[in-house]
Amino acid sequence: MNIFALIMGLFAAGIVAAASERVHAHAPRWISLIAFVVALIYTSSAWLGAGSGTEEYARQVLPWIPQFGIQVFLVLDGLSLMLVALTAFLGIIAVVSSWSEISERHGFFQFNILWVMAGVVGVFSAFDLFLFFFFWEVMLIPMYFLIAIWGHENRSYAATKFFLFTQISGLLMLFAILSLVYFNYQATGVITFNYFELRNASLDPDVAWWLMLGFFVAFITKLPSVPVHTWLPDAHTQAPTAGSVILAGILLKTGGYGVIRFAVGLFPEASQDFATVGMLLGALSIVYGGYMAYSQSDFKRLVAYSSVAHMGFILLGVYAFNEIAMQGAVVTMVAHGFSTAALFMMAGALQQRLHSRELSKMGGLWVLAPRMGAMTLFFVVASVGMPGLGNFVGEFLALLGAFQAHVPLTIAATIGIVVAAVYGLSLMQRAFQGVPNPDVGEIEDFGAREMTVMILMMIGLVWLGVYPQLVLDLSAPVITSLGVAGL
Amino acid sequence: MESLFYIAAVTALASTVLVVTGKNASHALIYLIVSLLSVAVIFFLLGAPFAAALEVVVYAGAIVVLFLFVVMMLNLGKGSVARESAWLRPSMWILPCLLTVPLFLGLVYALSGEPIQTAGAMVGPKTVGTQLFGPYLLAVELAGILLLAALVGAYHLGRRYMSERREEM
Amino acid sequence: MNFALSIPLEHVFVLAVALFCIGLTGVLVRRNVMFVLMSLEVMMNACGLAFVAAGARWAQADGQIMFMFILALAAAEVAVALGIVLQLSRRFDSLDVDSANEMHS
Amino acid sequence: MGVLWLIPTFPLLGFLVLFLSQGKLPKIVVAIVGAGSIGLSAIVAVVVGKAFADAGAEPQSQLLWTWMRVGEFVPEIRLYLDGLALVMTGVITGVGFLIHVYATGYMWDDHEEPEGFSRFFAYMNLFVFAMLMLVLGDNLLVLFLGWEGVGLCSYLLIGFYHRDPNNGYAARKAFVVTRVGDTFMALGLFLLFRELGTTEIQASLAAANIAWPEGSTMATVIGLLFLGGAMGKSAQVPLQTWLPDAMAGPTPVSALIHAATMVTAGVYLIARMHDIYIISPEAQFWVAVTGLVTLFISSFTALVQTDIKRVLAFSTMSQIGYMIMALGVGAWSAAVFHLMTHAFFKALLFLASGSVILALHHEQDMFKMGGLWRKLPIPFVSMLVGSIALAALPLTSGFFSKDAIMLTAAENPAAGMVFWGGAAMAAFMTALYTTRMILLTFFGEAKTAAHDSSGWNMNAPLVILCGLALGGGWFGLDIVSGVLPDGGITMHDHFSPIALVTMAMPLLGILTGWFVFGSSRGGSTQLPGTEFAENVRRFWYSGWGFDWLYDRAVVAPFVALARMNKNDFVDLVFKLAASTTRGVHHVLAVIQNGRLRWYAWNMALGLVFVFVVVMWEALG
Repeated sequence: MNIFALIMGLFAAGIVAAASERVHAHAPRWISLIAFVVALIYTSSAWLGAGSGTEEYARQVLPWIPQFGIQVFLVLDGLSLMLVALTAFLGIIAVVSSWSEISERHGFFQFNILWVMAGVVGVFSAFDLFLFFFFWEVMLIPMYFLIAIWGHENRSYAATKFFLFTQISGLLMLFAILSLVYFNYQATGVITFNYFELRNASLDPDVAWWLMLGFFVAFITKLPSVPVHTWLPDAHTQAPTAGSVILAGILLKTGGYGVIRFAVGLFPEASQDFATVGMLLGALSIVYGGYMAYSQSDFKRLVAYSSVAHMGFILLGVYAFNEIAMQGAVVTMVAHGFSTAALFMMAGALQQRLHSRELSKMGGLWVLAPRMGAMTLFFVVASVGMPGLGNFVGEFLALLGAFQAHVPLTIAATIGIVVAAVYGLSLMQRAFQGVPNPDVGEIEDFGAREMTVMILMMIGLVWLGVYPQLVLDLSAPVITSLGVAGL
Repeated sequence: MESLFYIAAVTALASTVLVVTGKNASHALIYLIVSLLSVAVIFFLLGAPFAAALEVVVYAGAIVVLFLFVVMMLNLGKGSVARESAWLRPSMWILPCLLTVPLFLGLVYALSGEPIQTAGAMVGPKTVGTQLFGPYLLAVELAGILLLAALVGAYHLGRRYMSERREEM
Repeated sequence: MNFALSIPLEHVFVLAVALFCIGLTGVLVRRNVMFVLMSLEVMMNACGLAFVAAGARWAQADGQIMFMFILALAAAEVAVALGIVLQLSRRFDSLDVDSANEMHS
Repeated sequence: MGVLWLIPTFPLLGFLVLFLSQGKLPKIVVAIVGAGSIGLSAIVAVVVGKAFADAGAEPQSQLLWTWMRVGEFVPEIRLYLDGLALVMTGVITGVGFLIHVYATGYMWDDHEEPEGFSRFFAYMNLFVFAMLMLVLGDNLLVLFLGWEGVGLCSYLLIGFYHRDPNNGYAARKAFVVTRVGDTFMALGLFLLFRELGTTEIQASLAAANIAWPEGSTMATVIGLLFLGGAMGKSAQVPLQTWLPDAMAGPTPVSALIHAATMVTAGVYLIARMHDIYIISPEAQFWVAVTGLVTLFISSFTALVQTDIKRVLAFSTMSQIGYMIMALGVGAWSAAVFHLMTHAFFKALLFLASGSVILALHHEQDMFKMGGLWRKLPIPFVSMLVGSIALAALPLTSGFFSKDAIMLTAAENPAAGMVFWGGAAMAAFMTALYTTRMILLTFFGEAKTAAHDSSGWNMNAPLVILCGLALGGGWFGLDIVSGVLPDGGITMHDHFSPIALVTMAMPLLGILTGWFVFGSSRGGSTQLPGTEFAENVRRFWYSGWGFDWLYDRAVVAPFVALARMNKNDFVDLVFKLAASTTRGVHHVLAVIQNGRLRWYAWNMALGLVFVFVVVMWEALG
C-alpha cells in the first residue's frame, strides 16, 4: 500500500474540490465523498490483503532533508491502519453530515475537510518525528478555518482558543522532539528523526522524564484531559457539524494515538514512573467530564464534555500499563469515534432544524421525529456504556486492566459510569422526551441519507461490541512491542 | 583671539534659542543661519576649515534655503504667527525642560574632567579628502546611496504635491 | 597660515551639549512641523560640532569626516521631511505634527 | 441440546423485526411477532428442559463464539444450562409469554401512546432476550451484558409514556440507582478476575473453592460487592428507592420486569455465586440482614400506600427481601423456589390490577375504586388468588416457599430468632396489607365507573396464572437440587410450635385486616387517628424517608454543584491568562497613541535613563 500516495491524493482532492466549485456549487462535496470512499476502500484492501498477524501493512521511505536526517518515513502498523481506516470512514460521515448544512464557499469547505484528514492520515502513519510534527500542524490549520469560517455565533473565540491550546502544546512537543534529537546526536553523533532509532536512544532518566512530559502535555491537550480540556467544549459547540464530527471522531484520537505511540513508546521507563499521574488524570477526566456534561444545557457542549469523560478511559487504560487496559484504550478510541460522531451529527441535524442547540428549547422531539429519537437513544445508550456495544468493550477492558494497576483510581473511574448514566439519560430526557415544546413546529425526520450513515455507525458499534476481535488483533502486536506486561 | 570663540559660541546659543522659541518661521530660519554661521566660525577656529566651509555652503546655503523655499510655498503669513502663539503656551516648556536641563547638566558633568586643550593644528581639506576616499570609502558610498534614496523619496513626495497643485490651478 | 586656536575642549563640548539640549527642547515643545525640523537640524549640528571638536583635539581628520556624514544625513532627512511637510499641509491643511494621527488610544 | 441458543435468539429476532420495521407493521402482526417470539422461546425451553431432565440434569453448555481475546482475558459467549438456569428460563419464557399475550390486549388501544404498540413489544422482546442472556450466560461478563441490558429495557419501559416528564424521571432514577449497584458488581468482577484470572462462572467458583479458605477476606469483599449489585437490581435497602417509582411503566411491564423477572436477577446472581458466600459466612450474613431489613421496611410501607401498583411494588420488594434473606440463611433452594412462586402470583396480581386499572381508565388510586368484584369477576378472582398466595395461606404456592424460608431462617445459628421474628412480623403485615388492598379495591361502594373491555388474550393469562399461583407449590423444584448446596428444599416439621406460629401469622393478618379495614369497608386509611399515628403513617408512606434522604444527601448537592459550575471553573485559569493579556494590551495601547512629541519625549526619557545608569555604573 502506498501511504504517501494516499496522503497526497487527499491533498490533491482538496485542491480539486476547491477548484471545482467554479463548475458547480455541489461538485466539491461529491469529490470529497468520492475521495474518502476511495481512501476507505484502499485502506481496507490493504487490511484484508494482509494475512493475520501482520505487523506492518506498509512501509515507505522517501528522502526529504538528508542533512538533518529527516525522511518521509511512513509506516502502517495495526494501530495506524485501524485509525487511518477510521479516519476515512469518518471522513465520509463528516461530508454526509454537512451535506446540506453549508451554504457558502463549498469548495474551500471541502478543501479544509480533505486537508485535515490528509494531515491526520499523516499523523497516524508518520514515523519520522519531524514529519509527524509537520502533519500535526497541517491538520491544525484547516480545522481552525473550519471553525472560524463556518462556525456558529461565537466562532472566532472558539477557533482562537482551539488554535492557541493546540499550538502552545504543539510547541512543547516540538521542543521535546528537538531536544530528543539533540540528546541522541550527542550520544551517537547521528542526527536522526527516525522513530525507531530514537526509541533506542539512551537517555539520562531525568532527561527522558522531562522529554516525556513535553510529549505528554501536547497529547493530553489534544485528547483532551482535565485540566487542559477547556478548549474542547467551545470548539465543538461552535464548529459546523462536519467540524465537530472530525474533531470528536478523529482529532481527539491523535492525542490518544500520540500518548501510546510517542509518550509511552519513546519513553517507556519514564512513562512507567509517570503512570500514577496519568491514571489520576484519566480518572479525574472521567468523573469531572461526566459531572460537567450533566451541568450543560447545550446539546453539543454536553456531548463535548462527555468526550472528555470518554477520553479519560484512554488515559486510564494506557497508563495502567497492561495489555488488557491498553486494548481497552484502543477500542475506546474507535468506539468513541462512532458514538460521539453520531451524537454530534444529531446535534447538527437538530440545530439545522431548530436553529438552536439549547436543550431547554427542545423536549418531546420523539413525537415529532421518532427516527431521530431512536437513533439518539441508541448512541446515548452506547455512550453510557451498554454491554454489547463498542464503548462498553473499551471501557470495561480499560477498567479491568486499570484495576490490576491501581484500585482506588479504578473505583473512582467506575463511579464515572454512574455519572455517564446520569448525563446521558438526562440528555435523552431533555431533548426527546417529555411534553413536546410548543415552540417547535413540524420538523423533518431523518431521511434516507442520514439514516444510512447512522445505521452504518450502529453496525460499527454493535460489531465492536459483540466481536471486537478484529480490532484487538490489529493493535495487539503494537501493544506487545511497547513492552507492556501481559497479565 | 580666543575671545573670538566665546563670541561665536554666545552668538550660536542666542540665535539657537531664538530659533526654537520663534514664532515666525522665516525669522526663525534667519536665526538658524546665524547659528550655523557661528558654528562655522567655531569650526574654523578649531582648525577645521573644510568643515567650516561645508557648514556654510551646505547647511546654511543649501539646507536652510530648502527650508525657506518650503516656507514660501506654504505661504506662512501672519495667521501662522498667531497660531504659533496659541500652540506655544508657556506651561508647555516645563516638562521638556525638566528633561533636558538634567540631561544638559549630566552631560556637562560627564564631559568635564581634567582640562584638555584642542591641538590647535590645522587639518586641511587635503588630509580630509585622503582620509575620506581612503579608509572611509565604503561609508562615502553608503552616504551616497542614502542621498540617492532621499532624492528619490523627496522627488516622489514633492511631485505628487506639485501635480495636485497644478490640477487645482 | 594657522588660525587654529587651542581652546579648552570642555568649553566646546559644553557648547555642543547646550545646543543639543536646546534643539531637543524644541523638538519636544513645538507642534509646528517646520520648527520641529529646524530643531532637529540644530541637534544634528550640535553633534557635528562635538565630532569636529574631538577631531581637533588630536588634529585628526576623522572628526570632520564624521561631520560630513552627519551633513549628508541632514540633507537627506531634510529633503524627505520637507516633502512630507508638503503632503501634510496639503492633506490635512495643517502643520501640526499630530494632525495626521489616526490612532485611537 | 443444540437448540439452546434458539431460546434467546427468538426474542432478539422479534426485537430486530419490530425495531427495523419502525412501527410500520400492522398491529396484529406486531402482536404476533412480539408475543410469538416469546412463545417460541418457551416451547424451545420446554423441549430443552425435557431433554435436560431426561439426560439426568447434567449441566450442559454451548459455545457460541469467543467474545474477545485479550491476553489472558478470554470471555466466551457461552450458554450454560443447569437446573437453576432452567428454572429461571422457564419463568422468564413461560411467565413472560403469558404477560406478552396479556399485553397484546392491554396495550392494544393505548390512548397515551397510540403509536407505541410496536415500540412496546420491541422493548419487551429485547428485555426477554437480555434476561435470558443473564441467566444462561456462563461468563460473568455475559451475565453483566444481560444485567445491563435488562436495566436498559427497564429504563425504556418505565419511561414508555415519555410525554410525562415524571415518567422520564422515574425511568432515569431506576437506571441510575441500579447503575450504582452495577458499579459494585463491576468492581466485584474486576476483583474476581484479578484474584482468579477468569470470569467464567463455573471455573471461577471452582478456583475460588481451591484458592480461598473459609472466611477468606477476598471472598467476603467479592461477596459484598456482588451483594451491592444485587441490591441495586433487586431493589433491596438501601438501593430500593427506584422500584416504587418504576410503576410509572405500563402494568405488563411492572408484571414482567418489576415483579417476575428482572428484580429477581439479584437473587439469581447470589444463588449462582453461592460458593463465594459459603466460603465467606460473613458476606452471607450480610445478605440475610439486607433481606431482612428490606422485607421488614417495605411490608410496613405497603400498608399505607394508596396507589394499587405501589402497594404491589413494595410487596415485591418485601418478597424479594424474603428471597435474599433465604439466600443469607442458606435456604438456597427455598429462595429460588420462592422466586418462582413469587413470579407466578405477583405477575398474576399485577396483571389483575392492570385489568382493573384499564377498566377504570388508568385510575390507580385504590380509594377511588371499590365495589368492583361484581363488575370485574375475572380480575377479582385473580386478585384474590394472587393475594392468598402472596399472604401464604396454607396450600397455596406462596405458602410452601415462604414457609421453607422462614423455618430455615429460624434455624440460623447467627441470629435465627431475629430473622424468623422479622420475617413472621412481615408475613403478618403482608396479609394485612393484602387484605386492605382487596377490601379497598373490590368491596365497599363503587366510586368510579368500570368498563370491562378485556378480551380472551387478557383473561386467559390470568386464568393460567391463577392455576400456577395456587398449584405452583407442588412443583417441588427438585431440578435445582443438583446446583444449589442445600440439595433441595429442606423438609421441616410442619407441626412444631414455630411452624404453627409461622402458619398462623397470615391468618392473623387477614383477620386483623378484616377487622381494621373491613369494618369501615375501605372508608379510612387512618390507623387510630392520633397525631403520632399520622406521623408514622406519613413516614411509612414515604418509604421510611429514603427518598427524602437521598434527595438531600446526593441529588440536591450534585445538582447544585452542577448548576454552580456550569461554566467550568478550570476554564477560569485560561480565561485569566487571556484577560491578563488583554489588560496588558490596553495599558500598552495607551502608550502607543500616535503623538510624535510623546514618542520623542519618551525617547529622551529613555536616553536620560540610560545615561543616568551609565553614569551610575561609571561613578559607582
